[in-house]
Amino acid sequence: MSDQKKKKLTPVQQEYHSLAKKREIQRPVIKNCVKAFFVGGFICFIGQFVQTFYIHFFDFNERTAGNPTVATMIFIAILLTGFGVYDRIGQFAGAGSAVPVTGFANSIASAAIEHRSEGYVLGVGGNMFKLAGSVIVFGTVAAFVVAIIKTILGQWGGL
Amino acid sequence: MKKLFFLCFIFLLTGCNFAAKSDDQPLYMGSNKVIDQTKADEAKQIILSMEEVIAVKAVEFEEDIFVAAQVKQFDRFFLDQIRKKAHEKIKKRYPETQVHVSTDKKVFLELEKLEEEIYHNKIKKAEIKKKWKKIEDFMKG
Amino acid sequence: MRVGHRTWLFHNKPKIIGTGTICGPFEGEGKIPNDFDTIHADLWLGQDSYEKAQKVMFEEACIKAIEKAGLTKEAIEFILAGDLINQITPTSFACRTLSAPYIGLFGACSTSMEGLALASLIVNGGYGNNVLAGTASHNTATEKQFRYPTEYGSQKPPTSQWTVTAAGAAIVSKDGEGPIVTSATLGRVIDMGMTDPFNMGGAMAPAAVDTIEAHLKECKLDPSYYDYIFTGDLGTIGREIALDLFKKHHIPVNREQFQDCGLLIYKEDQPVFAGGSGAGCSASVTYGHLLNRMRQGEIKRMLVVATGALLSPLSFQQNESIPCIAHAVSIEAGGVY
Amino acid sequence: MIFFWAFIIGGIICVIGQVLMDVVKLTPAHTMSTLVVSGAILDGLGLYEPLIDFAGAGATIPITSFGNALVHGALAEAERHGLVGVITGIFEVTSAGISAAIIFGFLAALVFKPKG
Repeated sequence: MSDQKKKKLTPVQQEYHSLAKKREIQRPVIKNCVKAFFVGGFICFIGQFVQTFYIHFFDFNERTAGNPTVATMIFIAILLTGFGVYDRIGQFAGAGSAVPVTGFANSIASAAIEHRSEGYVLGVGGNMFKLAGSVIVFGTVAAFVVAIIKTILGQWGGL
Repeated sequence: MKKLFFLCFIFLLTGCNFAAKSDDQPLYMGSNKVIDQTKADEAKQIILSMEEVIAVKAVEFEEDIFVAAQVKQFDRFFLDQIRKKAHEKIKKRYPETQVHVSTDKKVFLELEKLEEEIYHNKIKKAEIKKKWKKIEDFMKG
Repeated sequence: MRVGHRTWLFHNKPKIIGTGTICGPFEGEGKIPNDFDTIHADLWLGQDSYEKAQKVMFEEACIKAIEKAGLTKEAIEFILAGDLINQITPTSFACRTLSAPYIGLFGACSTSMEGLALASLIVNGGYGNNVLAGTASHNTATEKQFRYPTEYGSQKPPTSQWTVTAAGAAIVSKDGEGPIVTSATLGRVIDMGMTDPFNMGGAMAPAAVDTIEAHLKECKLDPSYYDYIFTGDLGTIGREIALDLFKKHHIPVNREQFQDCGLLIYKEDQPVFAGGSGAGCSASVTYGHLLNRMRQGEIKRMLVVATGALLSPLSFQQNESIPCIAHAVSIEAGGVY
Repeated sequence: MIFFWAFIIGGIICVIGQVLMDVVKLTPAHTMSTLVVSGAILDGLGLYEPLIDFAGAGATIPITSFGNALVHGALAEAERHGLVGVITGIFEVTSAGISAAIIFGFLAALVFKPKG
């Protein structure tokens, strides 16, 4: 992709790109990955704790405990978003706090809180899925395609 | 911050070692209970002889046997096959009974409780029936 | 008078007779808190939206500038101002309270010097006497507009910059005492095909160098003529690239002489990544900190080059590159202070 | 034991996300979409369920499980009602997550102001 883009650039631009590249502060990829690993792992660890809690003390088995666990994690994440803590965690952890379902909740809550100044209908309602929308759209489309293929293959197999 | 993570890590490691060691002996309930549990006892032995299984709980009631197995961590990738294998093994021994095998934690916990209660003769037949329905639901989910 | 292709020389000595600078809490903890007229402890300024907060901040900066110039609101003849938010509404709304004719400007972060250059032009040409130039930016309002909601936990790369919450206004006048605006060089739109919105410094540096080069050539000056050349918001990365470019183009600008407003405003330990940015950054630092240093006699002549990245969230999503611009204004110490 | 593996697997999925953001330089939205789609595909291949069995919350908490759950809902419904079920069943399993996020998010918008 980047090669394709580069072809369109004039020689002067290309020269500048290589010059600017040298001065660009590189992202600390290894450090970021380590941080993402520990924070992401820790969030899943808490998730496992919550899930075990639901299995032991409520009438949920491993499968059905998933729903209340996710709901609980979402609740915690939205609370942290409201108190202005989650964006700090996000700056530290990167994908570590974005990839778990808590990050999904954060993207919804942050957009909702941010756009309240535009009113509840157009602001909160209209912008809530500004960031999370793409996840839902692509998840649904991908799931649709996968499920269709599997169903059709299953029916052929059954014939 | 780093130290905290490190501590978490150590805690996790040690925590899991404890869990691995505690492959306890199953509780054999015998035949002199509210309901005869000899089939369940034998089922436990059969299942426990499978190398993937760490611990097992089983209770029989009328025509059914409910079995809950705890599987070694790395064999958890193949829970489906293990359940099938266990089911076949018991079915071979008792072709006329309804066998239900689960690897679910909740079923395991519930059967454990039920076993204790039956063992200590603390439960009546009607109550078992009520619980039975509940456990059956957990097995489905 | 125009020299060369795009440089105006102001022979009638338009002077900056009054300035007003307002900032938010984070800037108040920075390196130069004493150079701001008002530091707000509340990011909201008591308003119910950040856009309104920016409006109030700009209003206050204007009022402060008028006050310090010893004028009344009615004495202001023209207002040249703008900002970064959608259709520059915060600035336009702020100007509702000032009755003077208003020209809304958009040059992204370069609006500050764009306004000062045009104000000086009006005064120098005798088309006005007291002209107000100013701009403002608000961190969270800008984040909301250009990036993500403020509470969204995204990780910013080290090349990104922190939008300054500040407003700066200056009154340019024919009479009175103050630093003199001697010349201005207007920038061209330069597009080096940079596409990373988290590396503005890298995108804007060529524009700054282009304008500085043109200014020196057209005024027939050596860089040593200026005590300092200040860029608006190149940040650490942009500044380094600009220095590289100077070397490549054989312009003898030295490292100490070439400073950046985005780096002057914050302390090193504040988490602002590559430095401050935003229209309010160059405006508030120039009208506050730099002019104070000039009044103290530390700076005799300086060239302020405000840089701007002319992108919108839409253009970035449509995979357009980031065109940039830079406007330079030369300010020299005047008579008595 | 499951706690340990939840930690490890969850961490690894997050590292994959971090690599997508830092090395491939995707925006967060692109990264999340990629992960969701890969979750759906993995489930289509029958690989995600064993991972959940193995790592518990380590596999259900990352956003990849969202794709997995969508496929699951669609397949379960398709089994009962045929191809139409693919459409009607997609949100069957994930409704808890989405509705919780919407409801709590809306309540948060009532209560909180952006802190900046």
